Amino acid sequence: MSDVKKFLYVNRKAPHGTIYAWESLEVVLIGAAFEQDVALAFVDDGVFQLVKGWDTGELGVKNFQPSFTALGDYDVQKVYVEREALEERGLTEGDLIEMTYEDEDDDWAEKSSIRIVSREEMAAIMADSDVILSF
Amino acid sequence: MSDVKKFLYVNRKAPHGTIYAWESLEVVLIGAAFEQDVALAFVDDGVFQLVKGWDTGELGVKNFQPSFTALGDYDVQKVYVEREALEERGLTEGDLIEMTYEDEDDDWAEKSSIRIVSREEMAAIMADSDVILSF
Amino acid sequence: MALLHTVNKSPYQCTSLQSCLQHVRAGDTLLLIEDGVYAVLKGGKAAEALSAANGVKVAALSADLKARGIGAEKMIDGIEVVDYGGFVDLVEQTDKTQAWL
Amino acid sequence: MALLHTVNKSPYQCTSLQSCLQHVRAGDTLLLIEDGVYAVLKGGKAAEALSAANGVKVAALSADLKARGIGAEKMIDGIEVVDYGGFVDLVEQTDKTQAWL
Amino acid sequence: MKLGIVVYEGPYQHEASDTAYNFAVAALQKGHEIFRVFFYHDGVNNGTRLTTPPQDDRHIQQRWSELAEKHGLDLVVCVAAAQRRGIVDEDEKNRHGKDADNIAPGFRISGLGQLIEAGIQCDRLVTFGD
Amino acid sequence: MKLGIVVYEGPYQHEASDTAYNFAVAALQKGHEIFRVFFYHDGVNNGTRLTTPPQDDRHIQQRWSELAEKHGLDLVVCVAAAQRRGIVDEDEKNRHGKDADNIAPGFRISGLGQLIEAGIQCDRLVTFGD
Repeated sequence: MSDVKKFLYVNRKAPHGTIYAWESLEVVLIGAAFEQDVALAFVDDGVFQLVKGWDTGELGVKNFQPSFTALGDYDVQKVYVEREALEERGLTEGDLIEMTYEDEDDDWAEKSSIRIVSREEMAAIMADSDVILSF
Repeated sequence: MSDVKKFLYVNRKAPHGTIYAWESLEVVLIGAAFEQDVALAFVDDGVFQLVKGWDTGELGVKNFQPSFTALGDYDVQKVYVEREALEERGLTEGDLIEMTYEDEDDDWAEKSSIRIVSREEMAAIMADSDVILSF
Repeated sequence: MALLHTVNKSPYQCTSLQSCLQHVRAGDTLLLIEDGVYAVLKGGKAAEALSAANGVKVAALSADLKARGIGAEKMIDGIEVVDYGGFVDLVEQTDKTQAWL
Repeated sequence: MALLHTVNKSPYQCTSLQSCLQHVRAGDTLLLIEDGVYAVLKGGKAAEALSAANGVKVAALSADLKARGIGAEKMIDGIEVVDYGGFVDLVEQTDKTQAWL
Repeated sequence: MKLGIVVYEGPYQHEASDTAYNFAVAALQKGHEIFRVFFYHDGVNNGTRLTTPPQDDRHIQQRWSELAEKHGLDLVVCVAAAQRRGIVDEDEKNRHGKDADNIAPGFRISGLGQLIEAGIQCDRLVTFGD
Repeated sequence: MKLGIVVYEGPYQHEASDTAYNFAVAALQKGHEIFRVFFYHDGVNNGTRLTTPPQDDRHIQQRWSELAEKHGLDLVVCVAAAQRRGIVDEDEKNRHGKDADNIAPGFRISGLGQLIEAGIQCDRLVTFGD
């Protein structure tokens, strides 16, 4: 076992209806301090977590979407979003928030963290991880 | 409004996975003392609540199925089970527990409380009730 | 005896909307709340089932739409958007409520 | 890197089994637990999807089958029944676990 | 109209308690009467005074307690469900030999009959759960 | 093998805690090491000592506490999740000015880092939830 493990956070639930999305994000933020290899996966209703334009004022809950946007500052660079999950829900990449990181190997150029992958690729990403945190 | 209301308990969830089935039954048992017109409806996964032969020993939870069988003693005489819900799940009436009541208008003859109804009839039963307790 | 049906689950995760639509009757009202509002997404697979609900008024709760970033441009036609006060009115205008939990 | 997938929801209520089956790979194992065991019912609509899962070992937890009155005669073929110790063995025999909650 | 509100899920984990609260506020604003709010299943967990949510988020229990005080609401926690989940008032504490209670102001613990009574007395019963 | 067990739901409402417990017992019987049981989301509600379930049913909290004592298990309740749900130990009680605590024997409140650490240290992480 190497010192660094590949952590994959699998997010499958819609935001707000349950707290899974929000408290999953809190794990990612805390986990960033442990210097592991971190990736996030959004499948099924999990893709709704990244749909932009939340206004939670009338509902009266905290809007935690800005924390997703800030993940780049926590060195989270790999955010996998399943294409089929988007398509089934009538969504495209344009409906999602922007998530970026600064690439230290490329003169700190700002790059998108979001990678749209096929269902088959998503299955391979799960298989390739060391630890899956399921939400 | 008449003194007696038609209470319909709509049960849609499988037993054990969540406590809804069990705690719904507890409401029925308490509610029996209030001398209302009571009926139970089992739709969707709710029909699993009536599948006979539970053995909860290995799981280690209380087997509350006997309380269903005892509902006749609480004067619960109308137990509607949706035919389509059974069929989709590969079940027949023969897979269900027996539930009976004694008919005071027929010399206390023991009769089955279970009435298999179509989806359309179930919708009409919901429409005809005064109060729906949803589980 | 018109019913108000509430559905609070995503139709992509849960079959409760489907079951509700199999039990609604003409004159009933369906109100989508919480994750149930995802059913209104234009181009989404679940929207087809909703569009096919004949004779039923379909409403969705504005607070839940807004919190999820679902603006009018993302919704199929024919959905009435109501606030919590409108929810209360729907409860009053119908005879009873069935929650498809 | 073989995965153990656990599914704990009824396939009649929830799409998690379906999603799981879309992500399993040859060599993986699927373990049905809690309300997930209802997928094994012979003649049930959900059993078809399960039967079509090629190259995947499918197991179901005995405690959950028994608690729900699902005896061997009610189950489709090809399901391995395991107790909690067997569950532990499956976790050991695979490389990691993904819970399809 | 006279309303009964039923809540099946605890605070924060599910949106049910939020929806029920927002619905209750709207109903009161429109001049309706709320006969009772009945907390059942995990809904009883709304009635603990021991929560400390993040300061930039809503305080679900306090909101219910304040609404109850302002409008004289009857917030009833089911005793059987409460015993399973550890929601305890002074009476329950003594009855079961516990060393602490945790019930929040404005909530009271009572039996399932209170739910049936709400069904009988109210013009409408509205349920929020998972 | 070295196991981490994660529980997302409270007692009685969902089967998750039962499955996790039965799994833990079986793993110990087979000689495996349980590095930690981490309670997150509503799972923190397993850690209150104030429950009084019906006498003819299992006592979920006591089972966990007894298993922890017998095998030296580390039962960790996430502090952030616990604050939202009202699970309080002596420290938390003092920090937030509460007048009672409710943590059960064998449980301790700590941070989310304990979950990450379990992921790093354990051979397998097994999650039980809704």
